[in-house]
Amino acid sequence: MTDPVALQSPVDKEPANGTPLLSMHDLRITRGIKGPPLVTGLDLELLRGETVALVGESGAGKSLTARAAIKLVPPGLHVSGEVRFQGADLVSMDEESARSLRGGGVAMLLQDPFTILNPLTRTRTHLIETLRSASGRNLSRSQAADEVARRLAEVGIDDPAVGDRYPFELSGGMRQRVALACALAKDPALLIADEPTTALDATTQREVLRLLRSVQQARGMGVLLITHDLRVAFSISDRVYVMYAGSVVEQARPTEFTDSPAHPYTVGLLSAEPPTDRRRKQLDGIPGQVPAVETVLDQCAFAARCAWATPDCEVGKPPLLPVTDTHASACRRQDHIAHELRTALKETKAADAEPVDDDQTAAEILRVSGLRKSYQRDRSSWALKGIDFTLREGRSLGIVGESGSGKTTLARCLLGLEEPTDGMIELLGTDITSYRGLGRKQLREIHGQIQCVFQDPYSSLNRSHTIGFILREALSRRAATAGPAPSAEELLERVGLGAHYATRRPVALSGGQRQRVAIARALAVAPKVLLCDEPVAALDVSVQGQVLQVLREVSEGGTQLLFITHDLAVVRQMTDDIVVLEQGTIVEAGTTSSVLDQPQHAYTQRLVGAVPTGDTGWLS
Amino acid sequence: SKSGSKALGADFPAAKPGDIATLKIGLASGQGRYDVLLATSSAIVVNSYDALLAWNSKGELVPSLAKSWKQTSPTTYVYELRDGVKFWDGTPLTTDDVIYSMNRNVDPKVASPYGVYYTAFDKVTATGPNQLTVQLKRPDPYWRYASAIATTVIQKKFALAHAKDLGTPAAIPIGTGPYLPKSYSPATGGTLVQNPHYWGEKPAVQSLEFSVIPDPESRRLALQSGAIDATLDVPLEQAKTWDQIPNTRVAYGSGGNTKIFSFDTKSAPFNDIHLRRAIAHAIDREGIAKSVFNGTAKPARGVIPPEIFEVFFGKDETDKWYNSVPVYDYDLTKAKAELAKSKYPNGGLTIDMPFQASQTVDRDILATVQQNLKQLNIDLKYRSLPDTQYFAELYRHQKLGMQLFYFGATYPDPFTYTFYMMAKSQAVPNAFNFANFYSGESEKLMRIQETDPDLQKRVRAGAELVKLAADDAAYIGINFLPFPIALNKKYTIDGEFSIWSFANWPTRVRIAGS
Amino acid sequence: MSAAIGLEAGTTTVRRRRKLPPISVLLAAVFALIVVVLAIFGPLLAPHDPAAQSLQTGVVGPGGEHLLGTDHLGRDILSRVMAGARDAIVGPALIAVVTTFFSLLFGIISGYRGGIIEAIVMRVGDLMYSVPAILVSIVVVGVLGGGYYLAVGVIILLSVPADTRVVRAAVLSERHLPYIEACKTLGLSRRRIMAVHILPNVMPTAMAILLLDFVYGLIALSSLSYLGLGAEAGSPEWGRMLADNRALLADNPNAALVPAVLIMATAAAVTLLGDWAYDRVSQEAITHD
Amino acid sequence: MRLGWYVLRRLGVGALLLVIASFFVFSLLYISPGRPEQILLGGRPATPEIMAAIRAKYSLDDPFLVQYGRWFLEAIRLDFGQSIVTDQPVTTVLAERSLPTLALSVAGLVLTMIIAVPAGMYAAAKRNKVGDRLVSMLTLLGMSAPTFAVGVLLLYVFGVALAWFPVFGNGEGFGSQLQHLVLPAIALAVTQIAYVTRQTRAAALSVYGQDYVTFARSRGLGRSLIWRRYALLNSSLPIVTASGLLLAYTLAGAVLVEVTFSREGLGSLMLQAVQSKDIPVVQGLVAFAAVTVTLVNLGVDLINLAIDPRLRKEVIG
Ligand SMILES: Nc1ncnc2c1ncn2[C@@H]1O[C@H](COP(=O)(O)OP(=O)(O)OP(=O)(O)O)[C@@H](O)[C@H]1O
Ligand SMILES: Nc1ncnc2c1ncn2[C@@H]1O[C@H](COP(=O)(O)OP(=O)(O)OP(=O)(O)O)[C@@H](O)[C@H]1O
Ligand SMILES: [Mg+2]
Ligand SMILES: [Mg+2]
Repeated sequence: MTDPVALQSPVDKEPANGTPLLSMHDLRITRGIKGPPLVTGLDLELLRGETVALVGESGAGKSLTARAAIKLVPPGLHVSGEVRFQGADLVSMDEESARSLRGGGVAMLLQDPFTILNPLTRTRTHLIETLRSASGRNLSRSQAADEVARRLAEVGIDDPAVGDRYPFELSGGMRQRVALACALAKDPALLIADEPTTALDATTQREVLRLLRSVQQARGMGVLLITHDLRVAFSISDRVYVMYAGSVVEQARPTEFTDSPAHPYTVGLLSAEPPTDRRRKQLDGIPGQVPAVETVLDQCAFAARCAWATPDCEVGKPPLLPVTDTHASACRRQDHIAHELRTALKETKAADAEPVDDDQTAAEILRVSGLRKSYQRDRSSWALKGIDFTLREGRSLGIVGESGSGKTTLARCLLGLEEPTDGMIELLGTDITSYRGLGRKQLREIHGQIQCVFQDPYSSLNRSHTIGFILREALSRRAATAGPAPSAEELLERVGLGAHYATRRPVALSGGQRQRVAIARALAVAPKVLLCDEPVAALDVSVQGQVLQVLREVSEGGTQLLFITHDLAVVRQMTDDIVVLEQGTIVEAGTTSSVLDQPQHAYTQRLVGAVPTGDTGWLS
Repeated sequence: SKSGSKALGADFPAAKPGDIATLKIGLASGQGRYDVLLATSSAIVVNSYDALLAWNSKGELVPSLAKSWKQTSPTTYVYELRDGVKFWDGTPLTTDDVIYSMNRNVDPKVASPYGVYYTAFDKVTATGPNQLTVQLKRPDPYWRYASAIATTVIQKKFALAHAKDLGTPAAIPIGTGPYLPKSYSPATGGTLVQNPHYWGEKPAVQSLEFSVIPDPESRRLALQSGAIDATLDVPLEQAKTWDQIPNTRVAYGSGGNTKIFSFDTKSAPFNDIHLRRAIAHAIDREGIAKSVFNGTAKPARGVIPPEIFEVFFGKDETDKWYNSVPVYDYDLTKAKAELAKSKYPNGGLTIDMPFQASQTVDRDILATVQQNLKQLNIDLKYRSLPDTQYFAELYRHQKLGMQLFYFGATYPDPFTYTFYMMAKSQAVPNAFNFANFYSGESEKLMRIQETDPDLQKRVRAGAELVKLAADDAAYIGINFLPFPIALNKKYTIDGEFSIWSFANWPTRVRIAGS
Repeated sequence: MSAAIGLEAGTTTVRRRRKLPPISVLLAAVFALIVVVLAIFGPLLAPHDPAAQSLQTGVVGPGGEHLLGTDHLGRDILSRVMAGARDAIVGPALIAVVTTFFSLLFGIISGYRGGIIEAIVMRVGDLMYSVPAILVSIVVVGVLGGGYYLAVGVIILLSVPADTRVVRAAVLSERHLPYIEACKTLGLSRRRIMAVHILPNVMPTAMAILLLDFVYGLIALSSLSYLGLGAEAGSPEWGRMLADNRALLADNPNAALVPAVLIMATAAAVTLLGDWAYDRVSQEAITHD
Repeated sequence: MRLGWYVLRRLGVGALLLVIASFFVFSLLYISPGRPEQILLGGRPATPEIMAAIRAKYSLDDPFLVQYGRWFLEAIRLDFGQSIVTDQPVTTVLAERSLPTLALSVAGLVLTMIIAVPAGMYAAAKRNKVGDRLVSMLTLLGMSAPTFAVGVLLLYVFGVALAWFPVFGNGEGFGSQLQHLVLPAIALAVTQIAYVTRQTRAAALSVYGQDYVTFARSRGLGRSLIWRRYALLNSSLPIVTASGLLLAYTLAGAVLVEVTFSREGLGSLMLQAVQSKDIPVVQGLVAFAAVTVTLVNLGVDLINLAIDPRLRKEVIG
């Protein structure tokens, strides 16, 4: 059911006949009919050919809202309010009509390319089954083959052999393309893309987003893009909705957000994003945590974390009030604080780049030379192909690279969790290439000198023990030479958590808090080197800043950071020096600012170019 | 008898003339080889073969293939074969066949358990066209029974031709009996049809269908549903339930089996006669007969059922003898008095006793005795052992202690009991004198029994031995068990029914008159 | 069936959190408690001596002095099933505890340390994985004639490899989690990591194994008893009672049916409790929205 | 090519299992108290000469390893010797007895599959609703009911009280055999159904929560296509594995069922042979069980290979 109207020029976005493609009014989603709400009173409108982004932190209710637009809300959840697609009410629609609407009317693309395709059937089968159910007739073999090739070509896959592959034989980016082809197979009028690039590399992300935009423009299709990345949203969409705790707090065109932000939360988000181009003096996100939706039904959900909040904000839920005809905000005080918001945003932007001195003479802490690692017994492939670098006293080193470039492997070799195949690692003059060869006493010393923080906050703490137990256990490993041991409570204070957290278990902590506990655990033995493997990659931006700030303080306190990340903005904030890893080799090294500002190697240039900038030019 | 709720001895209604197409018979187990000498039970094979002699219901020897026999010297027996006997295939029975069949009993290649009856056998020769003379190595007054138990005749020619697989379904020995197998499986039964050349009276039942139903409850259900017509494997401990099968008559013929406790008289603690007697007094034999055996059994006095003696004595004399056998009535005062005289005046004894797992009835007997002995402060612990293991331990003849077993006579003569249970020669591994009961006196009686040419003297010696053992409380007979049969009420059995005439019971099945 | 198989069954994606256990679980708990009380105090609580006979009366139906009637020796059925709880429960409990203990031991060591120990455990497991325990028990117990505790031993022996695999799988999913690597970087000893860090986290699995093994043991042992290979003849163990009293179904069906129902109810109650507990414990562990 | 190696390797493991199992059982029989000749004598009196003759006839006096070695060499040539109790060749006995057991297990498996898979799928679809609760409750009961108890109950209700079905034996002729098969097959299947239903439900639930199912639905694919190609296909690995285990375990269940219904099959044979120390038959049965287990597992793995391309890649490359 190709809609000829949708093929019109995408420029004309006014509702031609008054009905928007998708409209939601007072959408509420609750757990069970009477259960706690997850989405409350949400209004949203999407016109033909328009790209609208839905932005918000994890748990804000973005995915549920998207699912409501295609009537695929998970079982056990209850939807009420109004959801209309091309005027037809989805909430009251029966399953059979909804099914006929899906694919042709609305289609959806999910976040994780690794689970989105049926693992047991070939790529081609996915496409054919969708095409068949679209046309309602049987395609002949040759017709099908042609059609598959054409559809794959549309998403930039020119190799027809891909059709014969199984999903597990394709890379993440390829899978997302195949999925896109499937989603487009019935030529939908509206495509919902739920974080289609979150699981992908920055470079792949840019390609997929480009593809999405070109397809959207070619077909004049409506797109509802869900993302937690404001810059991605700004660079691709016509309008952006910002969600917080189950409802929309601000809605505007991208430029309006940066020029005249009208909600403190948006300002908080924008300023929490670490900049790529300069190092900021103070890193901080939004203080506090996202509240549970049911606790803020009758107040401004953001009030508790808002610097501008007054007691009035806790009386009644503020509606979305127009600022201009394209801009609306759910802040009651927007008129009063508009100016302050603007200056606050400007301030963070203008914050001084902190000068970094380039001292390459300080004492060597850690030296890695010729490090090679293969996981295969027959050495058929190498995860690390010869790494050399030096970490000096008082400096922190960043290690960047795409997924699979060997960052984690390097970290694990340094920690003795993997045995290097070849090469040498020297920590404070001790050869630690092979931990196995070390004596008991030496091992104990080494363990007191190098510690780590991992990516996943949810499994880096043992769920069976209290925070206090975990920290005290770590403290028990502290060497006598490391100076007087702090208490567990003191450690907690050092990472910005209250002493009362000692009695809690990890379950009761948010991701950011857990990461801080993990840092505290590492600090318990007062290590010389703290190795961080993507410590904030799993955290929301509003929380990232807090954790990064703690780490920065750590590095200023005499511990050298070895900071692994794929996020160039973060590495800029945290490190003095940087090495760039590509498939197990260092392709570029130098001070962070010089490498990021004047990348020499093509790979580095590609990495730098792939960082979302927040303007439309980024995708062209 | 006192408990006498149920009279022993089976009376069937009168027969009506007419043929029975098939009689379906249930068995508790398969019988293995189709060869009398090697089969693990004889329920099926007995219908296919004849021995030289047979028994009547009372247990008297009667002619079978031999129309007459006589003993011409202490070691010589002469048999006259019946005329005109034919094998299934129509070929006549010859003395050669009989000689061959007899010799099989002592052929180590056959390894027949029946060889035990042939220990005195020396040789057999044809002394006339229809006459055979058996020569023994030494006088054996019990040889005559061997001619009824072990001397079944098969066709020599066929047997020689199938030396390798004789007895398997592929090579069933040819015999002279009333029925021959049409199909046969060693484990699951078979179908037998009439032998057209049978020398005896033509039976009413045309064919016999045997099926193996190991589980007694299934067997009962099979009877009830008419899936089988008859079975001899009636579990006596469930007789009450079986008696209630509406379409079936369960009859209890006279048996020959005795449930017996033995005490190892030669080692502690049971070398103490007062302890043995105390235990004997504490066992409620009537209760067991009534409850465990549902009144189908009779409380025992001694170990040999009086019927055995009736073959040799008159009824009066038998009764007299029987009443003189020492008995330990169920009497706790007496038991305690005996115990007081023993080395365990206050009890405090633990008796550990194995029993044969397949004898489920033992479990109930022991449960009862356990309760009985509790009153003497004696703790009876019992545990079941799989049959193999049970026999292995029992026949090792060590640490015999107290045992519960049943003893069935292989032939109707007191000797079959007294010899195996009371001879000194049997107080060894793989033999049955579990009480190690023997003394100068008993051995003297045993000698008479074994060798005295005078039948009456021998039997009397046996009778004396029974009294001796009872007085000594070495063996305590618990109950005399009947020989049961469950038969669909449509049918009846012509004549008396007892364990001795069991061999040919299917030939005597008739349609029941109303 | 081996205990190991039922495990995957408990997995579901999202679960609702419940404050109070559902009524079925409460009932199951009450019932299990009753069985445990009977197993400990059964003979004391029984209205009659379970071994006391009344040879003169024999079988009587339910009612009057004997609530569930008597068996063919006039023994009180109610008292026997109460006293039989111990025989019925001890073996399964032993199986559950010992199997779980060894599976934990081997599972954690092999899963965490890998190497030769793991290789041995895995190869033995491969070999024994699909060997039906009941069948082997029939052969072994039947041949050796050792009875109840031999059967218990055989079942333990055959359940350990399968359960070890389950524990090992749970350990493997923990082994590479960052918190374990953090322990290693802190230089904690292997023994400490296994005992203090891995053990508590495989407890939900251990709990599931424990209860499943109990149920499995209950069914397997009563099956063996039914075949005459398990509990001692004449013992009031439930499987044995059912076999022994089959013939009484016409006169006093309780004698056979009550033990059968008790076996089923106990197995069902424990399974229910196990499912619920496993859900609860593993859900607590993964709660992070 | 690699598949051939894979199969060979698996068969090799099976052969190893067979050798170990047969050796184990042989030793067990050897050390266990009680001797076959006593079974043959059946408690009848015997003389030492007779015992010696029987032992000689069955070579029971040879050293243990010689006995095992002889058995093993002959077993390789598929000659499992003769039953001590019946003198029949073991292969003949097994062949005769395996048919009823095969019929039983196939009937049980068919019942299981046609009931359990739809029931499990249904329960998953009706997750947490009344239908699911009901299925789960029945499943719980089924898993808790020992096969023998179910057998006894069926026997009395449908065999005795209602007299709809015969109460014992195998029956003769197709119709009668089928009639005789009904109750035993149900008794055998009850536990299996419960078990497979549970597995299916769990598998289907986890599949149903997967992104690819959501994605398929979002493309408007038909309900039946999603059930078949997505839910069923992706759940089939655990279901196939579970069914395989059931087949491998059939013999264990068959013992109970065949004893209860007095059927002549491998199960009842097993019990009899074990109790009568019929060494060749026990050995033959153990070999049979090991071969079945190996073949069933191999079959399951091959089916899984056919279903799952990832496994295929791992194994065949
Ligand atoms: N099936 C479900 N049952 C119950 N609660 C759910 C379900 N799915 C989501 N939720 C809850 O609803 C809330 C919003 O979820 P949603 O997936 O819409 O968030 P999101 O904004 O997409 O977050 P993310 O960025 O992490 O994807 C969360 O708190 C989540 O725990
Ligand atoms: N345990 C392992 N066994 C085999 N190969 C591995 C193992 N761990 C990593 N590899 C391979 O080594 C290479 C480097 O992986 P590594 O995890 O070090 O990359 P990374 O840079 O940390 O990637 P990411 O950003 O995705 O975390 C990859 O090709 C990966 O597939
Ligand atoms: Mg989401
Ligand atoms: Mg990594």
